[in-house]
Amino acid sequence: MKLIVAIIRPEKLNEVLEALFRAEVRGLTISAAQGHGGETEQVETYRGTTVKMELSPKIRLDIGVSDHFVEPTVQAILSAARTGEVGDGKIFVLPVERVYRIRTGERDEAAVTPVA
Amino acid sequence: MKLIVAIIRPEKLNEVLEALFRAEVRGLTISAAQGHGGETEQVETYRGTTVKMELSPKIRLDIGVSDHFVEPTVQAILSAARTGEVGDGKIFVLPVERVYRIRTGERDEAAVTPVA
Amino acid sequence: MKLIVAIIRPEKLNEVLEALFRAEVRGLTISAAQGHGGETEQVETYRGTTVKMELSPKIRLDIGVSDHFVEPTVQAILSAARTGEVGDGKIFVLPVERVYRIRTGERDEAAVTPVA
Amino acid sequence: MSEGAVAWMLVATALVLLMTPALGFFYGGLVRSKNALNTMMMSFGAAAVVGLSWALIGYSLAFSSGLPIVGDFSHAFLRGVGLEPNGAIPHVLFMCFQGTFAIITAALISGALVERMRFGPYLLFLALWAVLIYAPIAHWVWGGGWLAELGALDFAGGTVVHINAGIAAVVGALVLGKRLDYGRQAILPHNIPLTLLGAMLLWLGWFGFNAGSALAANEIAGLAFANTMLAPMATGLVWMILDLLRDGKATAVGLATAIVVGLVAITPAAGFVSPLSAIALGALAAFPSYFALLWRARTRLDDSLDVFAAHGVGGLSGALLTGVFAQKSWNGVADGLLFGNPMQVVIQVVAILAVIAYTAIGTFVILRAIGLVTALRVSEKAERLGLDVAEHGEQAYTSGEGAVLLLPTGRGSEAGVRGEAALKRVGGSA
Amino acid sequence: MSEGAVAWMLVATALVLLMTPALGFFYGGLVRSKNALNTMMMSFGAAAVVGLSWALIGYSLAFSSGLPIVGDFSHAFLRGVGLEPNGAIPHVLFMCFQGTFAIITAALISGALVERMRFGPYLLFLALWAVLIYAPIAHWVWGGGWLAELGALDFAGGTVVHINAGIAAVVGALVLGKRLDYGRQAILPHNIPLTLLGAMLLWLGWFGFNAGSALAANEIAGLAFANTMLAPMATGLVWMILDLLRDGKATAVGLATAIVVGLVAITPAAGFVSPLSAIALGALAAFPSYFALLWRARTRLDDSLDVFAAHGVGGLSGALLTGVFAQKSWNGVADGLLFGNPMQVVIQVVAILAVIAYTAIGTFVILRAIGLVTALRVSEKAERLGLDVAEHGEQAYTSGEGAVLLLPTGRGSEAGVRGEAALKRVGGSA
Amino acid sequence: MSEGAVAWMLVATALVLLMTPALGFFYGGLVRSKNALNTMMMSFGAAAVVGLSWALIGYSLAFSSGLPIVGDFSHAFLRGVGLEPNGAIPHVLFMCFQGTFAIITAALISGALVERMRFGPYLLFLALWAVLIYAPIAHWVWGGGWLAELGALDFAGGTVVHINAGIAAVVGALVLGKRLDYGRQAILPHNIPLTLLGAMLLWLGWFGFNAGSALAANEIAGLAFANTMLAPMATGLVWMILDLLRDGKATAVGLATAIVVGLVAITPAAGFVSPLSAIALGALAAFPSYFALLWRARTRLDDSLDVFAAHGVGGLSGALLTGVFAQKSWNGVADGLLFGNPMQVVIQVVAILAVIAYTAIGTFVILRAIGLVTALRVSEKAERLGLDVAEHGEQAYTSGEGAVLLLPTGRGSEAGVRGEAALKRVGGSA
Ligand SMILES: Nc1ncnc2c1ncn2[C@@H]1O[C@H](COP(=O)(O)OP(=O)(O)O)[C@@H](O)[C@H]1O
Ligand SMILES: Nc1ncnc2c1ncn2[C@@H]1O[C@H](COP(=O)(O)OP(=O)(O)O)[C@@H](O)[C@H]1O
Ligand SMILES: Nc1ncnc2c1ncn2[C@@H]1O[C@H](COP(=O)(O)OP(=O)(O)O)[C@@H](O)[C@H]1O
Repeated sequence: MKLIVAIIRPEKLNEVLEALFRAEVRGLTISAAQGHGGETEQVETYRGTTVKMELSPKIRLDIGVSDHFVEPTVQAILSAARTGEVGDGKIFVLPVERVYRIRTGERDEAAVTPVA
Repeated sequence: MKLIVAIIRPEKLNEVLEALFRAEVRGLTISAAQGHGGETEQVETYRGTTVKMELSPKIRLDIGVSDHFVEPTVQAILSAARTGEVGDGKIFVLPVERVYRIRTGERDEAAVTPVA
Repeated sequence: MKLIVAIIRPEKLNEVLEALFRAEVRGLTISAAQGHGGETEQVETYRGTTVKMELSPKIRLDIGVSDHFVEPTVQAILSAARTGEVGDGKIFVLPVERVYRIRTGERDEAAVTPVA
Repeated sequence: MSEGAVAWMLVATALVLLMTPALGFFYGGLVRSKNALNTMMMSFGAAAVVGLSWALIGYSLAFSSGLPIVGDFSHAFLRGVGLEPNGAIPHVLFMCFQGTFAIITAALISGALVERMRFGPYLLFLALWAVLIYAPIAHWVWGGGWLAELGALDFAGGTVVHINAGIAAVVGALVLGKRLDYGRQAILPHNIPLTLLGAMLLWLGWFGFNAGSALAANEIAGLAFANTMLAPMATGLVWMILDLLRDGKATAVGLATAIVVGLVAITPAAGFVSPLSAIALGALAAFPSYFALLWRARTRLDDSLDVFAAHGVGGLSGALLTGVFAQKSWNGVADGLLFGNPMQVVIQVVAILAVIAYTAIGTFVILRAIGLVTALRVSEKAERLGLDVAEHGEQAYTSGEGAVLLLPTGRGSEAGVRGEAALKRVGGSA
Repeated sequence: MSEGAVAWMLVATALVLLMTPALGFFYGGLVRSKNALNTMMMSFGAAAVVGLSWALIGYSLAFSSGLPIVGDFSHAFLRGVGLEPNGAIPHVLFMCFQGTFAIITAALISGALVERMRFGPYLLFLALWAVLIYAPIAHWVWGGGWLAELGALDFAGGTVVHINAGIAAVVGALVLGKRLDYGRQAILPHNIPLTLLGAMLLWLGWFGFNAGSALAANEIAGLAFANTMLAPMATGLVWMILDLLRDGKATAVGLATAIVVGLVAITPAAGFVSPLSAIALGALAAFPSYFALLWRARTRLDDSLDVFAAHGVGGLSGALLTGVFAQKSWNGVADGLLFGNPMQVVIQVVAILAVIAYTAIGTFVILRAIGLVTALRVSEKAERLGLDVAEHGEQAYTSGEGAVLLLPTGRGSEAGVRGEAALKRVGGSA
Repeated sequence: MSEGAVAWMLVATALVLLMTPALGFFYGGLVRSKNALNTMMMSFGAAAVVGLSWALIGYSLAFSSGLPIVGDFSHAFLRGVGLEPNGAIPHVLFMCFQGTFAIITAALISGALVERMRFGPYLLFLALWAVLIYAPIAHWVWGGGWLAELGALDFAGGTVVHINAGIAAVVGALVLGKRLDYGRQAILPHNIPLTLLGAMLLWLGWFGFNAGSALAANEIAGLAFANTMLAPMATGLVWMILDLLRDGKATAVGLATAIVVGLVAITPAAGFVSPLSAIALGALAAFPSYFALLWRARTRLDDSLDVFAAHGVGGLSGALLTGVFAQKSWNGVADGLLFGNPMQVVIQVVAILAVIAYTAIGTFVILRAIGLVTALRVSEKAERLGLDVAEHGEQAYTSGEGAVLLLPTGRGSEAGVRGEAALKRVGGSA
């Protein structure tokens, strides 16, 4: 079992979801985030105050998958989230020791296999 | 040391916190998230545009615990967060190599033992 | 490769970013979070309803680093995020199996080395 | 007809109409964000249905001569409501001005019904309530009915509007039952600036409400204006002091509430008391409502946004204190207790009791009757999900993440793609 | 000069001016948050540039005698616009009142241009449009021009304001082209309470718009007021029913839209029809706009906030129905089809076609001309980033996280520190 | 008494009162969200305390005859303020109209005190300031005092309101000291739409402020209205151009600020200059305030929301330019420099200096005096936490997550449960 954590551009979310669903990945959790990397920083001005925004909006995806699903999931994200410009984001693959489905208490493989 | 990542329904947060506190788990971090799984998708309409909302609001909990606390923590979440309907969420248990308490610089066990 | 997850006070974010940039850490992702620990809880009143707020606002940082960067990163956060008062937060160091840079598809070390 | 009066009453009517959506913001800020739109729609929707039921029938029942207890149908469907003067203004404008009162009164009730009532039955309830409950009571007091005969003083609607709505709210809360989460979870206001916005606009509108009730641009309008300005200031100050005494913190929701309470209390008195009395009245009115609010939250009565404590109790304080502070030397109409006429208090009590009794029973009957035909409450699932999505298919605030276009044929086929993927779905991750 | 008229027209003018920023909120709530400020600025900015171009030239072209098709420059730069009466009010106030109409009409167009037009060219476009398109049309109908001669009825701007803006919006959307995401992603309103706020204030302002168009505080103002109150209620109710029939959910954006559509439709009719006709007119006007909205969303025409469906179609319905419901016994001016004068409908059609033709061609020419000099659209990158940051260097909602002070010399040297760090950057994590 | 005047002044008074909560939104949007409610409360609270202190004492000090430098107590506690005419309107309405000016002036100062001042001492400060500083100055200029004698022109409050508040703000900022984060972190506006909302409503209210200062519904009201409409448009346009020249981006906060600056600048001139002059005056007034804003942000003066640059400098520009552009042929009162009366500028300078001196010293003394009795600033901890929670026990925006009900006895015992758990707490995770 792995947890795939991906940081992507917000405007790519729909395409990434699309690609994941095509890859049969049907469970995931996302959250709003802000990232810093090589992106050019925006300068904003509020009255006399000029500021540089060091963080750009990103979306974080957390996807728990069984081992043989790691590769297709990563590939789906890599291809759907890419624009080729600096700032496309990263994917991290983390080891997971256990997974539970809260509804049933099922563990591991069973916990991430869709019900229907 | 483990990091327990749980995705739950927002309306269950209070009960889960309650259960965790009963289980002596007194440190945790939560954040807002949105999840996709087997839930029925809401259809919304904005003027001529009809959309299907593929994501439902969820809460993510991150709880760092020492090893013998994993089981009670998982059990507390499993029982408090369950409704039995699709969409109750998942729990992931991740291995952690080190933990620090920022205030003191203490490491590992010491870092997650409450001060009193 | 490690993923460093740090929970800090929101008002310390700027200092932490500063310290990280000094430590040559130039890629990271943050998100808004709320934490519970030993902090004193705020009491708020809305008309007849009095509530205790069990969660205080925090910022979560996720930083993927190559192994020899773990120590300087942790030290940078520890020193910049500390106030010495309860509630300064925690740092978790998680193992990572793989990292990808979405823009190029590069893996692992290459994925977290800044481009120029 | 007087041009000055017309000028003022055009404005006053617009201002009172503004109060109803303003109330939507006041209430909307106090609920959870998942019910924000529904709560606002309860006010915006009220404008539509009550406005129409008033124009078509309610106005006639309230303001045609008829009987002491109710008007007749002589003005139904706006018959005979034309450009001819009614007092100093065109009849049609008078009808509109009165209509705005019906609308806001009905909308006030929604504060006790939020976060759980179905929207369709709610609209039906309001349309009926405005005709069957509000119109007769308006007739009693302002339409030449029996309370007018009796000499009850109600300048702009302490009994007709506020006590009436406050009692109907209690009945509504009881008939509907409490929210699932009430008393079990903290239900916090999601956006207090919206509530402050509502309070600000309510105050603005209230100048139309009270000073407009002079139906002319004259001294009495000026007096009512001054009282409408000063009373809520006094209520606000006392409320902040009570808050500070209680736990050292003057709350914003508290001040917004206090302003409304002060406005409610001065409503029946606005053209009848001196400005100094208005300050006293506003200050006094803070106490009963303040403690009613604290008390209510400990009961099982889920009058969700405290319509009773603010409008019912505030209206009661105001109606009684009108009987105390009224001063013939200012209003040319009647003196109150303090100025040697204790009977006025008795008359006020009669008016109050009559309104309470009629609206309590009537509201109960209407709600139960609708409840026989269709469910009043949303399902538990909808309540949990929030009424914005469940009843209106919208969210107040969206970021658009994870929203997939449906339907728009001829442009891409995302919908199709997803359908396909769903069919092919055989294993994987969930 | 009449004091009552002055009193009312002061208020009415302020209320109509309020409509433009109110429109900014209405529109601003409907776009994505990354374009919220830009959308609001399109209205606030319109007030500045159109207000000035109107005062300096537009007013003269519209309201000096001149030719049947356009006025002359006799009032340019406010020459001869002083304190002397113009009708019942000071000339300078009349100029202001008319100016607020020019402003809101121009601002309405922005709804078709949002989320992609450069701000500078937009302001230039509005300034020119107000002078070259709006002013002549206003002259035709209200400035003693040929449509006035012909007997076209347009009480407060069905043709001059709404059809005009609706058609210009379509042209604008076509010239600009659709948004990158249009039809490919769901573009959802980011803050519907803002839209409701806008709708509420638009309604308030519209009383100034319609009842103010009586230019006096008299019966006709009262009639226009009543109609402006009742028509949108009827539209709102019908719209909610249509929504409920479609998918069981009455939407808040729908009701807000319906109120605007009802107001648009009653605009040309406000002082010409009876209140009961206003209710009928409002109810009828819901249908074409409702279905136009549904239909538009399936086309490739990115009239982003449906200016055409709401104002164009609503204005059409209103202008035609004015020809149907007009009633001399109420307005003293002319009867419509229902009251024995079918010719009125024909005249209305002529007026509508003339306005459509002129504004369509004129708007196209102006936009293309500006497009020759400078780009009308922002870059793709700016469109993706959002126009708030790209065009205004601001975000509507910020938490301040990750913002580093620049420039403020003499106070710390964070900027310096970062610069240094950047230079030293040699390896590490990115 | 004139009905038309009463009609207009009822509205004008309501509109000016609206400006104070509107200011709360303007300011509230500019602070960080953790201080949003406190900032709004500074305006809402001002309405309560200043309104009362004005009615009870301030009005008498300002508008009873008394001495050239201050009135007497003959109208204290509203004695002799009744329904009799004062000019064209009831005396009590005149008192209210003037009261709204006192309120907004005091509230303006809060912009320099936000995010760090304790709420109780703030309210006390305002109550004293309104009576001791505002009332005498109002007496000098409008109450028949020495500046009126001297012939100083201040139509609606350039000196009395804006310079006065601007200088008091600087003093307040200096006495309080700067915010902990000032100059060290970027402090960004949390919600610019709220600021735009405030700007819109301030503009609306300002029509009451300026055109209401004619105290009648006549030509001068019309003139003041037109100038109040045109001047801020010119300021806004110039400001956007300056913004574009600076870094290519016209900001929304900038336009909102510009509108206020233009309104401030036209305030003293509104009924004294021609509309064309108003446009020129508005355009000119943009420059000093624009650069004052840029300059201030680089200093150590934490006039947090730039009350000085907007109101102080804007008021100065306006008061001086009134002496330049005043035109007897329009106002029937006095000519300015451009029309052959250079002395008017000198008189204006005297008025300006007198106001600056008195308010600077007086404000300093009041604040220091209060500071002797109790702390003016919140603790560092409270400042970090945000004043909403620290001073008001509320948050502007809540989701309700992690909130646990306390107290409501008789309903579940969550509080109890938690208490228990706390006692049992022996090890585990933290
Ligand atoms: N080391 C890292 N740890 C966590 N997140 C990172 C890291 N580096 C980059 N990111 C995230 O990825 C985003 C893009 O990274 P960046 O290095 O700028 O682009 P690219 O991957 O295209 O070179 C950042 O905004 C940030 O959210
Ligand atoms: N593989 C996954 N990785 C991450 N989060 C998941 C995954 N599967 C489900 N979730 C989260 O759990 C929520 C409920 O999951 P779902 O599969 O629909 O319900 P259930 O667990 O009851 O079968 C989802 O909305 C999502 O937030
Ligand atoms: N076991 C834990 N797992 C995850 N987050 C934690 C844990 N303990 C504390 N935190 C986070 O750290 C914050 C501060 O923790 P706390 O224990 O109160 O302070 P300190 O670390 O100074 O003793 C909490 O608000 C929470 O966000």
